[in-house]
Amino acid sequence: MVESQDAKQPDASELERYAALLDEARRIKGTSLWQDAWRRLKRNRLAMISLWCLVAVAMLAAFAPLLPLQSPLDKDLKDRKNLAPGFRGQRYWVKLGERSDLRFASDSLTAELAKFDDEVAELKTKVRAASGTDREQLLGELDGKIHNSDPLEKLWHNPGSIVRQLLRLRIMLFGDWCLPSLFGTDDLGRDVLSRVFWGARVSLIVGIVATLVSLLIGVTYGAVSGYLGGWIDSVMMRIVDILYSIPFIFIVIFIITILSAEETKAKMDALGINQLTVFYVLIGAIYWLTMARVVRGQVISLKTELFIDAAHVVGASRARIVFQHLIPNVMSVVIVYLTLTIPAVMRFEAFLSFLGVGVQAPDVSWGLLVDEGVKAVTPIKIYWWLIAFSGGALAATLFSLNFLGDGLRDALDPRMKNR
Amino acid sequence: MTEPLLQVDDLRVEFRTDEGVVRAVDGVSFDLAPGETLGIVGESGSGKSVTNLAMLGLIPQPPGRISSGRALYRDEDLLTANAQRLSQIRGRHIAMIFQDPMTALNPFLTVEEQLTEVTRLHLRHSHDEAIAHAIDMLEQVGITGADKRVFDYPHQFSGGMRQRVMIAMALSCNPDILIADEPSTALDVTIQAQILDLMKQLQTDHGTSIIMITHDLGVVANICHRVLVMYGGKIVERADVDSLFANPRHPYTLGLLDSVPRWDTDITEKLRVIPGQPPDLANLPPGCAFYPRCSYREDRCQQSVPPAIERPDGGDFACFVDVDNVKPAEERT
Amino acid sequence: MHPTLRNAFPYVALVVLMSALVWAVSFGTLPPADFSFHNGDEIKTVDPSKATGQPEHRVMTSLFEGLYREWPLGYELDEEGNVLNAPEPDENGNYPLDAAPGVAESVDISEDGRVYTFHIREAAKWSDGSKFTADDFVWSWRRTLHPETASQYAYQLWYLKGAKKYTTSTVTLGGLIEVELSDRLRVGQLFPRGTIRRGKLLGIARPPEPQHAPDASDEDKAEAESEWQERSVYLVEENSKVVAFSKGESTSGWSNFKVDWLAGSARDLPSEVVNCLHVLPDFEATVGVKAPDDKTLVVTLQNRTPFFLHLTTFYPLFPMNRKCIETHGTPAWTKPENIVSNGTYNLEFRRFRDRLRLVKNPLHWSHKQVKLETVDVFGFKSETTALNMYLTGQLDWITDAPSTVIPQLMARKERDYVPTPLLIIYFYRINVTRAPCDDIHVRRALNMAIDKQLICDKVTQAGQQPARSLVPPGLPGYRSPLCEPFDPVAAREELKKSKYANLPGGIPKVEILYNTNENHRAIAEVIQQQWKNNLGIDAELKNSEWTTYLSSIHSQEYSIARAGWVPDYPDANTFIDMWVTGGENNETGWGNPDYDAFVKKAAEEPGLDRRLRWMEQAEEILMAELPIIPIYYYVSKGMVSPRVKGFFPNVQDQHPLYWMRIED
Amino acid sequence: MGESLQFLFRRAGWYLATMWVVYTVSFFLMHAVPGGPFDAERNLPPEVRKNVEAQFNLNDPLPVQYFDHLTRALRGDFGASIKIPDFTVNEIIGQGFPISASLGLFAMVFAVCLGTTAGVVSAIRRESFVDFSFMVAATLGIAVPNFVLASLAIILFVFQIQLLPAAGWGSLKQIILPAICLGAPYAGYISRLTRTGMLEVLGRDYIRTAFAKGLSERRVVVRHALRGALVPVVSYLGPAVAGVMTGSLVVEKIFALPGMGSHFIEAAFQRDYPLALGVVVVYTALVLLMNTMVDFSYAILDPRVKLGEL
Repeated sequence: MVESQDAKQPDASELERYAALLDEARRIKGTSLWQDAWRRLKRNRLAMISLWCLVAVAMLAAFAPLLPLQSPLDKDLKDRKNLAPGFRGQRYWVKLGERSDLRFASDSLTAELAKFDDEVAELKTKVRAASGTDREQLLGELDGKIHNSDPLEKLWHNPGSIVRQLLRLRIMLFGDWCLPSLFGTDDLGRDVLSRVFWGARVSLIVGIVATLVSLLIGVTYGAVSGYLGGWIDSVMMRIVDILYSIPFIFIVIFIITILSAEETKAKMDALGINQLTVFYVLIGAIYWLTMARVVRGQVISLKTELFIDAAHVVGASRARIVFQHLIPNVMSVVIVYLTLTIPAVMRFEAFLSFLGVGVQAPDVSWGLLVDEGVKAVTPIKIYWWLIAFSGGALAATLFSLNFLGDGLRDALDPRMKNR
Repeated sequence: MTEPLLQVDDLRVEFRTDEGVVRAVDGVSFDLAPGETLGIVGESGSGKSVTNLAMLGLIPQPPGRISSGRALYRDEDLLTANAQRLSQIRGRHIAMIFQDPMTALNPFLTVEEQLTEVTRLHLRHSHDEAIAHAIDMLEQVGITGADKRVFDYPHQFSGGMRQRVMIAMALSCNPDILIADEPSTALDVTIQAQILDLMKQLQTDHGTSIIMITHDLGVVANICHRVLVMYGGKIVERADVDSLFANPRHPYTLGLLDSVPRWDTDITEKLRVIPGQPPDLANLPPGCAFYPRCSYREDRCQQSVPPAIERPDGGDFACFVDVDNVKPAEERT
Repeated sequence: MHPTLRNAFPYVALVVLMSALVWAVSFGTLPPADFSFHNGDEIKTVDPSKATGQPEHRVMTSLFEGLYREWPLGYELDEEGNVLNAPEPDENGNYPLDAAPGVAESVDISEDGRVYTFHIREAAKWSDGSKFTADDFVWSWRRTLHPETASQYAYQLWYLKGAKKYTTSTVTLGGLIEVELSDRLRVGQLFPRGTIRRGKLLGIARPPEPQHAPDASDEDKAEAESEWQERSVYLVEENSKVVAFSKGESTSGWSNFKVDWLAGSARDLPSEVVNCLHVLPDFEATVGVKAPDDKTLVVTLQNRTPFFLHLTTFYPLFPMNRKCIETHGTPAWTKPENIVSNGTYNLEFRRFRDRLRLVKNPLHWSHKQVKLETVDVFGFKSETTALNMYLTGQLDWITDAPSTVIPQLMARKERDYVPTPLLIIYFYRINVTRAPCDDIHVRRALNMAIDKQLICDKVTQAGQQPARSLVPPGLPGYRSPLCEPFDPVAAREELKKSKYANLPGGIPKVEILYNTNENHRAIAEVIQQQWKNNLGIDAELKNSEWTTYLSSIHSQEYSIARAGWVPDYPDANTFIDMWVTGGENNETGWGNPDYDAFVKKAAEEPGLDRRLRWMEQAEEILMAELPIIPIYYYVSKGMVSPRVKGFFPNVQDQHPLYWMRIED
Repeated sequence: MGESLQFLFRRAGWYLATMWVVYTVSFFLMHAVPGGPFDAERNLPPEVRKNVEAQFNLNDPLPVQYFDHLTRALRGDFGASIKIPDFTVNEIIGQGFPISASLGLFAMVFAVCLGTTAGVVSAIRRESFVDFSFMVAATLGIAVPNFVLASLAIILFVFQIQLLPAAGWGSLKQIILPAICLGAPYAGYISRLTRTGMLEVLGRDYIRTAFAKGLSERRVVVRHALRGALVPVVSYLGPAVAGVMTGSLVVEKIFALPGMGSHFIEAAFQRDYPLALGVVVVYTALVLLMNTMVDFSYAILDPRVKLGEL
């Protein structure tokens, strides 16, 4: 019935058999595991709702420039301070560029933008016509125009080229029209609705990038440590222990401070790294510890399984074994852990904003918005809309992540399902 | 025949799973006389464990559900009894032993704590009485130095010893019925024999009825009086142990018997294996569940479920085919 | 592990918990004080030589008393503390303050305004009952000035003749010096000190000057320099004998050092070097403070200093008890059980980061006029928490109401939040060494493009006044020249005049640096928008935590930075003199010889009125060249319970406890 | 106790090494940050600055400062605080730590009681409404930053219902609100851990055995399942307790508690080097101590675990 399992010196047919086994293992553990999981996940209503929520949030955030939103940073101190959410009253209706202090042509962004484009085009033709010092002079003027008078830059902070294209598209689609301040305005007269949307971009990027960084470091570290075992494992795990016992808020503050010093900052700018990038790479570099431990544990238990032996026998290199065979099999645990890390990172970002070392104004993040919102909740006067919407968005996202994480755990670990 | 101690009638248990509703137990009826040892055999997934767990209300609900049936213990339906009454019966009147002694004992508690728990609950023993009783029980199941070892933790015992502890625990309250769910499967062969001997011994001492769930026909031959063969959630054959071995009527029973090595046959003859996999209970074929694997199958087997047919020597079986007069498929051509 | 041990575990845990509970609750069995206030932050120290900062000021003025003390003009009390005459507020709701006698009963000021003769009050006593003498001041000021005390506010005493040289250990050939030998009884203790030897400095023998490697870092150079200094041997004439002293440990071969002799006093070198700790100018002979008798203190100033009496109300000039400090040492003498002070209150206990409790000093000469018996000074940090505690009646006075709710606070029916103008300026410092702010036209344009009125009305909201000058209004006799008002059109015109107007790439970006704070950020964001909208100039915002922010400013690594300036004493000079070329607090890289000249003239001017005019002329230059952009003048943000009387809002935001009383 | 002692000794050596590494990293990192303790809005005259820095040996070369401070620290003396000259670092920590620690204990008791109860109930009533609402609450507890929670709690319990005092430390009433705010995220986390652990354990064979013995559900859960379910909770509790006992900046700030948590941030921000090092060392020591406690707890919870083998 059962073939002999004695470990013999593998001959050719043995090798073949192992290869086949390996292949099967890859198939079973790889593709069908995921398909299976996906099938199971689809049956979990809560998890699916969460998944779609997250996709929606991510899409809305990614395409926020395309939505008919007000400017997230244009402050109207004169007329629109601390408006409560709602439709009542004319002042909730805002056209882009209508604030008189902007001095836009006919108080409209589209008009101003058209004017600006015309002027630029005109200058360009002039430049083409001119020559010599005249040309130099005109080129200077053109450059200055583009840098200092672009109306888009007055309503959106440093839009990158993609964002700029999206904004242009949005203006083509919607013109000056934008949604009224459904979520009210803050104490500087900015539209909360658009701030929540733009804040989502930063928060999600921080959450995702930081988590990916932690994933990269943690999984590699844990897998290597667990796979190699022996003294290397103990040394590597001791290092994790040490890092665990450093109060890392302390470290974060210092590193952020060191990196924000002018000299370092200039150097990093030259390399194209901005403050925000550093910020989430740093958070990611902190959150990898638990991941490394989890992965190591998994790898150690997987190591003894047959298909790894098979890989050995077939002669796969160590690196190949770790990255091709071990890590894909650890992924189920890792994905579940990911959905726990993202909320933690976002919460941490909020805490750093509370301390004032987080995202720099005028960029917004949910953490920053929540912090601002909480300050507007006092026993004397409660501007509830400042905390409710940003907090709600943050909470909804984190809820979704949590339920999705639970769903994924159930889906990836069928044992749990029947209990 | 004396009044049966336990009478199970048309028991059906379903599980809701991702793949659909699984009918794990599908209309099982049997009874158990006092002092009798009833064997239930079948492959894994044939519903033998679920039947017994269902009687004691140990099926997790959901996903499980008992859709019909009765299980009368001394005229009291266990399936409709409330949780409190069930608790009183479990351990006191009907006790269970499980397959894997390595996991069936709580690793966090001492043997003493686990043993005395039952007697203090059911027999209202005082602390000291309970300990004395526990030591006594351990001695009865053959654990030496029981007065010391009673304070040890399960991980300090070997597998066989743990099964002895389990048995001691099950018999602590001197129950009427002992349900042994593959008590020896996980043990070494030598230990298996010891455990079975022990059970036989204890049965004679205490007069307990035993339901022995197993897939090992050797165990059945060794210990049981009567046998139920289960397949696909149904009882396909029942008979006295001797008649069953002498004259199996169901192809599945036949297959089971053929797959056991026997000392009286030619050693060079290859063992016969039942081909195929156990049935997927979520997608049972309309006719006989054994049809796909059966060597004696006929077309009608695929269309309707064969009814139970009385065996001449008592008991019954569920098959259209007379296995004695039909050649198995592989020999037909 | 044995089962019994295992089972005992929950009980152990329970015992630990119960004891924690008992401990935590035992903390709070304190009767409440008559009056409690929130002090903004924990005070760092009660040592007058060491203290810095506003929260310290509020405690120190109660715990100690200087020669003079701040007093509302026209506020008169009788012996028992009954109000004879209540002072009158000005149109802003502020009460003018005056320096009134404190430990000193009166003062005689010489014609040239440089010699102050204080007459110490007969009734003045220390809290241990000992008599107060003029010499206590001499000793205290000496302690503050002594380099080893390392007082950060030592420079507040540098108005005294010779004081700066004493702090900086600057000795000159021919000068009288004091040498402290290394024979202190207690190592590492400041005062009591080792044996002091006095004499005239005849010469200094120095080892060969260190040669720096060409690639040596500044730090290495500085180190070599200081080591070189350390090894110097001082040749002092003591009782017409020459004695050699040195602070350095290695003076071997010193006889070959190069010796600078005082002209015509070259002598033979003594054979041995006496090891010493400090070589300082002779305090008694060179520093302008003397106590001819127990009750007379004569102070000689470097220059005429019209605000000197106000300065004596400031804690760096407070007296300390010599015996107390010599007995307990530093910092042990500041512990509540040790401290001996001379103010209206004594320190009863001090719980770090919670509160300190003051009780009335029954030995103080004015103790009958002091009405609050016990006072709790809370030192936690959050303004919101303070407001919460105020609103629930746990506090009677909070010094800083959170700015988010100021419009609501102003509308309260209790009328307990009434902001009054303060002598504090909020401004933007500009690094004039960086593009584009090195261009005066850009700076002027930036100034004109800020709508300061809008910021005051809609952002700060507490009745702050938009600022067009550096020196806030409210100083008698001084009239500030003003810079241009908000005018976006003129600002754009001005910008066109700049050399950056038509440069490729447009006008370079600027960066606004501010320390982490809700208000600073809001203001910076609004200014950013106004510059972008009105001028097209891009401003990046950068916030740093406090110390990093300071360090960026001190090392001039910023382009535009938010700043504030709180005066040490009520005089325009404290605002004006910092902007001289290379001044320590200038930090903009800006300098103007005319400005420096006016500041110098003002410092030397004996005529009080003329002095102000010189300063006005200096400020005019500042407001034309704008190395700073004034934004607004502060207002007080304190809230005080209506039952508290004698609070007297004033431009200096001073609220000593000895003015206050509670009337229910 | 022999094995435990041996275990402790083996650990101690390793802990000292860890603490040394943490100390060293913190020391150099801290000095690498721009700005020093004597940076103030009003610049010090250079001569005064020199005197002031000399007092704390700040003008010595960094390695010299490091060894000076390290040798003193090894004797348990972290020196005087730079920014709070009236107190030594030891005094400051000595005053603040007990407060943080006892608040942390209350928070943890709250978190553990609430968390395990909710987790157990959720696991038993899996996929019921109760389970769902506990999960939502737990997720909220984890997701809501505690400065938000604290602010809202104050509005609600201090101003709307007027049940509790706004801030301060000393009476039971003053402890309740901060302990809850501090404990809430932990409660959420613990309940989720308990739930998962419980589900895992409830599927074990020995639970079936216990039911087969006729034990009631309550007894099975409390006596047989809980211990196993708590193992993951315990390993989470170690670092969590250390974190919570060294205080929380946010909670201490909002409730005006004189604990130690604020020093972490404040000392770092103000460049009070000795104080910062002091709190870091205390924190690390506590983390290590808690890890040891966790290992002990494993041994207490699970008889199969031998201390000597950890």
